Amino acid sequence: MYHAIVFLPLIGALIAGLAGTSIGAKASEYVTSGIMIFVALLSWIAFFSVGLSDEPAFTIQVLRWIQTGGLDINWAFRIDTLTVVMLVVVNTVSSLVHVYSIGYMHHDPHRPRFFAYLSLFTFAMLMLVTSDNLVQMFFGWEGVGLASYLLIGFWYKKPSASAAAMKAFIVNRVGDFGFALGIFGVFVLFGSVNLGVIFANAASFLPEGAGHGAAVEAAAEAHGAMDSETVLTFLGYQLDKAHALTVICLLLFMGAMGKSAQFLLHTWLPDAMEGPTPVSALIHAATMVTAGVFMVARMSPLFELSPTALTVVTTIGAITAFFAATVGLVQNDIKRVIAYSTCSQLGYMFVALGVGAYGAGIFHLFTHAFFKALLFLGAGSVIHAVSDEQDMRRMGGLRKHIPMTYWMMIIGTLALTGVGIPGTLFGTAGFFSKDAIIESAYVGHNAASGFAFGMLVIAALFTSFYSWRLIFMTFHGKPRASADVMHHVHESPPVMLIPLYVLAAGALLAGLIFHDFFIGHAAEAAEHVEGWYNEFWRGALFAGPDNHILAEFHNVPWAVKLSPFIVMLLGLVTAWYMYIRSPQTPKALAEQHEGLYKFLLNKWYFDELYDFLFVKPAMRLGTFLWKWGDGWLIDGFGPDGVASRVRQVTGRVVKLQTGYLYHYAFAMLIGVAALVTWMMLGGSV
Amino acid sequence: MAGMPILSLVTFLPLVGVLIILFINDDSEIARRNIRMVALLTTAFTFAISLLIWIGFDTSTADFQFVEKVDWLDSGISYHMGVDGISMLFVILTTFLMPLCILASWEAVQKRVKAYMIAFLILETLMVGVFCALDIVLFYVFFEGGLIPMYIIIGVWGGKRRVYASFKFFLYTLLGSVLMLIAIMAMYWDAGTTSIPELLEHDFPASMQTWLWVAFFASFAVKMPMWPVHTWLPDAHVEAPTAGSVILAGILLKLGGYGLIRFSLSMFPIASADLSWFVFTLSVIAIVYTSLVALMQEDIKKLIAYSSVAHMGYVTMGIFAANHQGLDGAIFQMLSHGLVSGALFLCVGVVYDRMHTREISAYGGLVNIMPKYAVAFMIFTMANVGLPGTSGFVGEFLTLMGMFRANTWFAAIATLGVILSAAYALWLYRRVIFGVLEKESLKAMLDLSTREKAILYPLIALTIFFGVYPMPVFDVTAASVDALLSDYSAALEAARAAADVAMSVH
Amino acid sequence: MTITISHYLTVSALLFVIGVFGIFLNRKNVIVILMSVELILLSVNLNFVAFSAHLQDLVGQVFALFVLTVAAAEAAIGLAILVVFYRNRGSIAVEDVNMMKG
Amino acid sequence: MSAELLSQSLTLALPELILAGGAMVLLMIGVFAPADRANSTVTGLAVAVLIGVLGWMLLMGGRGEAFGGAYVQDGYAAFMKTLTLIGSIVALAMSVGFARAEKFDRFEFPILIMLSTLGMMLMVSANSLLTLYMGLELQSLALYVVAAINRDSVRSTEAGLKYFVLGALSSGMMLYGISLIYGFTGHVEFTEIAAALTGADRSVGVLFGLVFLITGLAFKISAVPFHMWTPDVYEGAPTPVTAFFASAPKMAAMAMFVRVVIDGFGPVTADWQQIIVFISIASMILGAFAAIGQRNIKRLMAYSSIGHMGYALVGLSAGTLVGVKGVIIYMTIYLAMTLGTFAVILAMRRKDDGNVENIDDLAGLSSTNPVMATVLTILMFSLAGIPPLAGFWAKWYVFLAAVEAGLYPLAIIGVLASVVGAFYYLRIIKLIWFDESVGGFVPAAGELRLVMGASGLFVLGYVLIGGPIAATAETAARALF
Amino acid sequence: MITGLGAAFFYLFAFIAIASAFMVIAARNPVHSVLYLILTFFNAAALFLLTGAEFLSMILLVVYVGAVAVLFLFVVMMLDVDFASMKRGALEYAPIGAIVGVILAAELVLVLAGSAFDLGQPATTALPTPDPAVRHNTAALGDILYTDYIFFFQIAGLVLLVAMIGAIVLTLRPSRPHVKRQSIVAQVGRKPSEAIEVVDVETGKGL
Repeated sequence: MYHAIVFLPLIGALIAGLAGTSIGAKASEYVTSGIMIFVALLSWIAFFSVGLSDEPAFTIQVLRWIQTGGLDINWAFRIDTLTVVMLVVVNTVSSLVHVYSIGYMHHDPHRPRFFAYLSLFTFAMLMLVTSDNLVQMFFGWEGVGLASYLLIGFWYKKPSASAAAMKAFIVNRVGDFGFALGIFGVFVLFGSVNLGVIFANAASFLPEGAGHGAAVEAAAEAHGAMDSETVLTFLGYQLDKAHALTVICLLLFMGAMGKSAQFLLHTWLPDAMEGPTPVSALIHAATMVTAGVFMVARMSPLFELSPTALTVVTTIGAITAFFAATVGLVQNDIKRVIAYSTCSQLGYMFVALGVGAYGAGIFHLFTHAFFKALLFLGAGSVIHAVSDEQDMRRMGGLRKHIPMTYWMMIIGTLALTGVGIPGTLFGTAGFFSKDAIIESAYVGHNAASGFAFGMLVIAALFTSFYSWRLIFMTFHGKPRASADVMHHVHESPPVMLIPLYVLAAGALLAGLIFHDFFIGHAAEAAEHVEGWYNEFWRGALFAGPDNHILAEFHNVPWAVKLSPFIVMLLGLVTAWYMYIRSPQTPKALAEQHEGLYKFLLNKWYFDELYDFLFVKPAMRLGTFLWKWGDGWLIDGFGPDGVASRVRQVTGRVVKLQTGYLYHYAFAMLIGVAALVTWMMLGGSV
Repeated sequence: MAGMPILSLVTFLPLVGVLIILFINDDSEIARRNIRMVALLTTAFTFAISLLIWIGFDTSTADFQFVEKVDWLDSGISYHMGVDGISMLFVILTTFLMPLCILASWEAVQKRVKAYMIAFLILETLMVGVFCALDIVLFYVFFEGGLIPMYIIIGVWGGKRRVYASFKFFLYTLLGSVLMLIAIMAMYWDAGTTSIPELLEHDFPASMQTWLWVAFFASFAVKMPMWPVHTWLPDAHVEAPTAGSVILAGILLKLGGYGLIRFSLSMFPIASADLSWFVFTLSVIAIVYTSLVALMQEDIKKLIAYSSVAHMGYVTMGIFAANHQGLDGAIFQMLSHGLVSGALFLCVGVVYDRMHTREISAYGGLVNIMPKYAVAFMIFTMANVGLPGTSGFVGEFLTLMGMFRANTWFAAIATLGVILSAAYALWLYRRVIFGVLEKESLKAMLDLSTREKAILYPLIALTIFFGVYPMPVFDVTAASVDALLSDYSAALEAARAAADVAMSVH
Repeated sequence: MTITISHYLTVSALLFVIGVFGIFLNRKNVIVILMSVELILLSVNLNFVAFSAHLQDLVGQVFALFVLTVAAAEAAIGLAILVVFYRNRGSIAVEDVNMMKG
Repeated sequence: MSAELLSQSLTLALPELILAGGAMVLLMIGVFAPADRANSTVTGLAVAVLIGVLGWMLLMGGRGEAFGGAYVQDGYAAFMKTLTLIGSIVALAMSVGFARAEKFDRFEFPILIMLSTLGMMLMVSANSLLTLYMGLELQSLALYVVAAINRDSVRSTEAGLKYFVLGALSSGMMLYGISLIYGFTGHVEFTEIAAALTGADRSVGVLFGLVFLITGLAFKISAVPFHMWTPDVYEGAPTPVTAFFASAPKMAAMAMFVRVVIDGFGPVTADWQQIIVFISIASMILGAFAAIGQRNIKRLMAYSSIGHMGYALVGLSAGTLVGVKGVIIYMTIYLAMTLGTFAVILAMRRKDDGNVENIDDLAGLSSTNPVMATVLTILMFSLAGIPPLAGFWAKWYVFLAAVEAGLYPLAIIGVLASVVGAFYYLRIIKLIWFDESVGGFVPAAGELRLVMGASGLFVLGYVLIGGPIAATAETAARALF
Repeated sequence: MITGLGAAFFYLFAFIAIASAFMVIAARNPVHSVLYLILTFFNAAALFLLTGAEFLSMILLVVYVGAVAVLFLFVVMMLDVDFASMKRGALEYAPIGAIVGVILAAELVLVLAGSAFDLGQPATTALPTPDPAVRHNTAALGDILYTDYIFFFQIAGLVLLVAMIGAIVLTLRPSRPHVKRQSIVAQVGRKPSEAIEVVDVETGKGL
């Protein structure tokens, strides 16, 4: 079954890609979509069979891959709860996006290619989530990067699309730089890159009797003599076990930052919106960008042992959540708003991971997939309706024209902003997962958790504001589009709407149904919670012996529980005031705080900064090395220089051959005199 | 089959083709076609025969196999051929690329077809010989002999600056290898033999090792090429005809890497260990430096040439990391680079044949009219970038891992190449393939012809096959690499023990 | 006042050096160069004869005899070449003997 | 000298006698033959005589000393004489076409060549300084004349004049050296000199003598700094004469050089080694550098020969058996290469312009005369020392000896010079292959084609036939130790 | 070995020889050079004589003065060199040349003359000089020249043959037009009637 789940999309991709032109676009669409629906159903079966059973994790060997010396890498699937959760997320969203794309892309002449890419992406993503070792994960990691690159650049005639594709790939590569080094480090430390081996040996890195958090460090210092044995020399530092682990975790996290568009490596994600909207939904919202979260969760047995790394994860996540939300406040491109929202939500997930609430992080990943895909597909439906216009300033008043889309977007927004009644089970998906994260942050033990809590709450406020701003600007008020466009506005066909319905159902109900599995039930006693939690995850997510956060967060003060709800309302009201009630306010505010507005609008000037710090210097350095390094220095003093010296010498030597007898004789005389002198002075004695 | 001198057969079979071509004494179109056919059939047949080597290869032993030994000339030199896990695949790579090169030249080369094909066939003999030679003098003969046909190929069928490029290529590489010649002689006098298996057994004095190592390194570093002696490569690549570039990138560069493994690392372990920091430094400089330079190139071939230098940096790094991952990775990287860079040059050749320019700015939007080409180019670009699932990944990843085990600083800097390679490769791809097809001159271009498909598709298949299932390669190399590394560490142990004794005496 | 072999060697060496000088200091006339060659040969003969006397060995004298013979032949050929050169070039100035150089 | 001894001696020296007698008979034939066919008749006969001499020497020739030890015929002499004779034969044979085309009908030319060859054979067989001197002069005088034999050409006569003046100077210096050696050792036979030098404190006088002697010898093989005549003479002399100059006399002079220093001065090897290392390095470097600027191919070959003699001396400077063997092999291979090259140069003939000598005239040769172009290419690569061609093996043996003797600086400078030297050979190949044709040459004469083919095949096939050659060379070298 | 008056003569001859040798290369006029050369030879012959090499001494005079020097004189005069057109020697290298030459001369003189003091008799002598009283110099040379040295004698002959051929090859112009050549047959076969014509010449008229 798992073979089918993973490889059928590949087959679909190959069929559509290689035979697409001969079998036609329709056939390609149906084949790939059919396969995906089938695979999605299989994944749900797998989800329930694995998630609800009590078997331990198991691996399925597929093929040998790389074996050299002690390194033994196979193509293999590791099936545990985390895997099946991801299978469900990926395949469900992917199949829906496939179906949606049939409608969305029906004008495009390159549909077979599009569907091939989509299926290829799905395959790579599945390889990633099922991988049994880090290298295979890296394969999937890069594979999704490739698919992302291809899909962002799908409309290759648009220079901006090609540029965005390139940017996505290269920025991801920066993350991969860390990921790869992390893998090497893991190999050096554990002698293997297989997850099973790593997890089994990770325990040995746990200082005896040490607990979670600060205790680990204390113990590490206490056992300094024993544990300070150097296990890894990194960049000249002799690292003992604990520090080595920290370094490795940070390196791995760097990979996650790239893939999940975390602060500093986030710049590619908004640009990635150049791709077709279904792509944004699938890759840049629901699945690929969450790979980083998945990876950190997957490596939780390592991260759990390194408080420092977890602190960094928390900090970065919190900053991202806040930063992206601020930028999202002022964007005008409908997809970019959602993109920043995604970025921000990914920050939430990392905060969850960072404070040790892995279940909450994955749960948010799970729910986020539904509502964010919903939002994106809804946005796609909007864009589709208004003749590919993406600027919200030229929308407005669409509620009447595309009611179904409107309602779907509302549901998505509700889920995103986490609408629900605190203390009860009445809430959207986001309500369960997001609030769990905020609460976890509150109770988190690491140094950054307090900071994270504050950031997340503020971000929640912003989230609410920009989400409603999007709704109001797009659907309410007066139409700002041209009459011609408005004339053509139409509701999307059912093939696009049905996926929206499915996702909407998920967005509304996923939290309610699954929160027990993922994060346990609030009403139960702490031990019981952990029991249930462990029954579902069964070690797929590792928590240190001192990590009781999942139990603790259920018992946070009411004020904390209420805080997300309050800020959500605050955001809603503000948005309503600024965009319905008093539409001139935003403009006035922007003029009043022009600096801040520009700063936010220009995404904190990160692109400019990176351009100035990295891109331009690299180009200049490249040119310099080429013209001066190669041309002037190496060639000038190397071959060309030598050649011209040779020619000079030749010129002089040839000049010696004057043609005059007496010079010739003189040369002989000098030769003889020199040799005779030599013999007299040195040679003879 | 046991008694058949199969290595000699594979080595000298192309010369039979040369003889046949020599008898075609006509310059008509038919004659030219016949010449091409003869060359193609010869190389294809050679490839087929060479596969027998792989089939008959015993992967369980590190010994040399298919050994032939005949006294030759004098002074203890012998005609001694044989392959082990390290060299065998290079033979196959050579014979495999050759028919593709002939095909690639099918229409591109119209003048002096006869001489062209003869030069290529001779080149094949010499290259196969290098990998098969088990006598160091024989090795040198094949190694240096390759300069002759290559010089002619670049010079006669090359581009505008072909004269400069061919001279630079020839003299540069010659300069590198003459020092090796002196070292070979010194080795002969020290060990009393020129047989490689015996030299591998011989322990050279530590002080001598350093000098021998330097001399060999001078030769192989130029051949690889390593920074800062790489500048001949961009020139040679750019000016060479397509097939010439393929051979240059695909095989000739590998001679250096092969030599480093076979001689530098195996015969001078102490010097290798002492000087590995030097190699690492040059390697990482090569990776970063040439990647940056590649970023700014305006000529497609030059860009790929610089990227070759960077990729060879991984190889040298992997070799001197002197662990399984590094060494296996280096070997694999060389094989993979042979396929991938060869394929990239073939891709350039495809458009060059149509447009007769290699300026990046002359292209743009090719995907609109040449979708198949775009796909092929994309796959090779990705393999060049080292995307997992392509053969490019395995070697790059393993060499980096090997390096990481040896020294993390160098590994970290070298890994920057991963980012830079993506930058220059995709930047190239974007400028050539993507975009709107604006240039009038490009609009009449046709997509891949059947011949071009026949060249590129097998390469695509192999690139992906070896990316997904590289084990055929590792199975072959495993025993030899094991043996090499255990000898290597034994030699280092012995040297360290000796040094300890010396220390304790004082 | 005893004249020893050293005296002869000194005379001979001086003659030799004068002969050599004559070849490369002469800018005027090729014939003088030929004469310088004769001076060199003379110094050689002087050596041979002196050594022969000193060593009480006839070989030196025999050698000198053959040197004389050969020198005569050499002079003949040298002059012959000089004559043909003069016919072609119209000059035997040493500085005119430089059609070929480089 | 008893009659028996004399007849033994004469038997041993029969090849020389045949040559001398043959030369005189041919002189008569030349005088009485019809003027228009005198040259070709005498040349043909001279070639026949030389071949006969060679055949006799190889098949019937004995081994031993003659004329009271002044003359020696051993394996080494036989080998080097074979080379010398081959050089003469081929050079002479190649002159026929040229003579016909250039209306150069002097029957004395082949006779002078024969007499000169006789001188060379005496040089090779010289076992005493007197033989050496007489042989050398016999050779040289004939060479002076043939250099100027195109007596209506300023260049030819200038070449003759320069060669003569400098040659006379050099033989004067050499004689001076011989006189010192004679004076300070009391002997002129090599073996006696060696005996006198063994054990005793070597006096500076002998060393001075050695310096002057080597000066003369170095002049003959045109080693730096006694090389200055070479380019001018090569350029000025008629091409067949240049071909001759580049081949046979070099063989003989080198053979003599080796025998003198090894047999005569073996006990003071350390002293002459320094000198030879010096002139070897100087020759290699100058040969490499000066050739680059040349436009005239004969002049280029002159510098090339200077360089190659430097390489050959690398072997000699080792002063060992391996070194001498290296020199022998080097000379063998060099002979083949140089004859082949001159065959090509002689074939550089245009319908309108006659024989041309500029390197640029070779441009595009590969498209007009592909076979000739291929041969020349092979030869040039071989001269540059690129394996697997013969020129590489030549260098291999000499450098092998140098490395054995620990002369690393010499070896390294040598190989580096060979890289510089490769440049100008490559330049010729570049002209042949890369450049556009400037008009082809008329088809080469049969004998030239034969020489080209033979030399090309030799150079190409050395890897197959090198074994026996090396073995023979080793046997030959053993004769000196 | 030479003492007394002989020594004085040695100095005389040696001085004149060297001085005239110098004049050979220093003289402006080549004819003077030849004459100085002859003078040098005469003195050298005298030096030979002092050592007892009588035959060589005479030969030197006969061969060199009698043949070679005269040959030189012929050529100098035949070529009729226009001395006025001779370029003044460009002596830019002369100082260096002189230095090198002087160094060489100094080395030769010092070292050779110096080391010659301890130049002993070799253990073996190849060809001992017989006592002049028993067998005079010429005879002693004659004894060996045609026996032990017949080989070299023959080679010397060949050398002279080459010289002869060479000189002829280079200089003989067999058939130059416009040159009246001697025809013996014509001379011998000439009759008085063809040779002379008797003409009556009238006085005061002329032919």
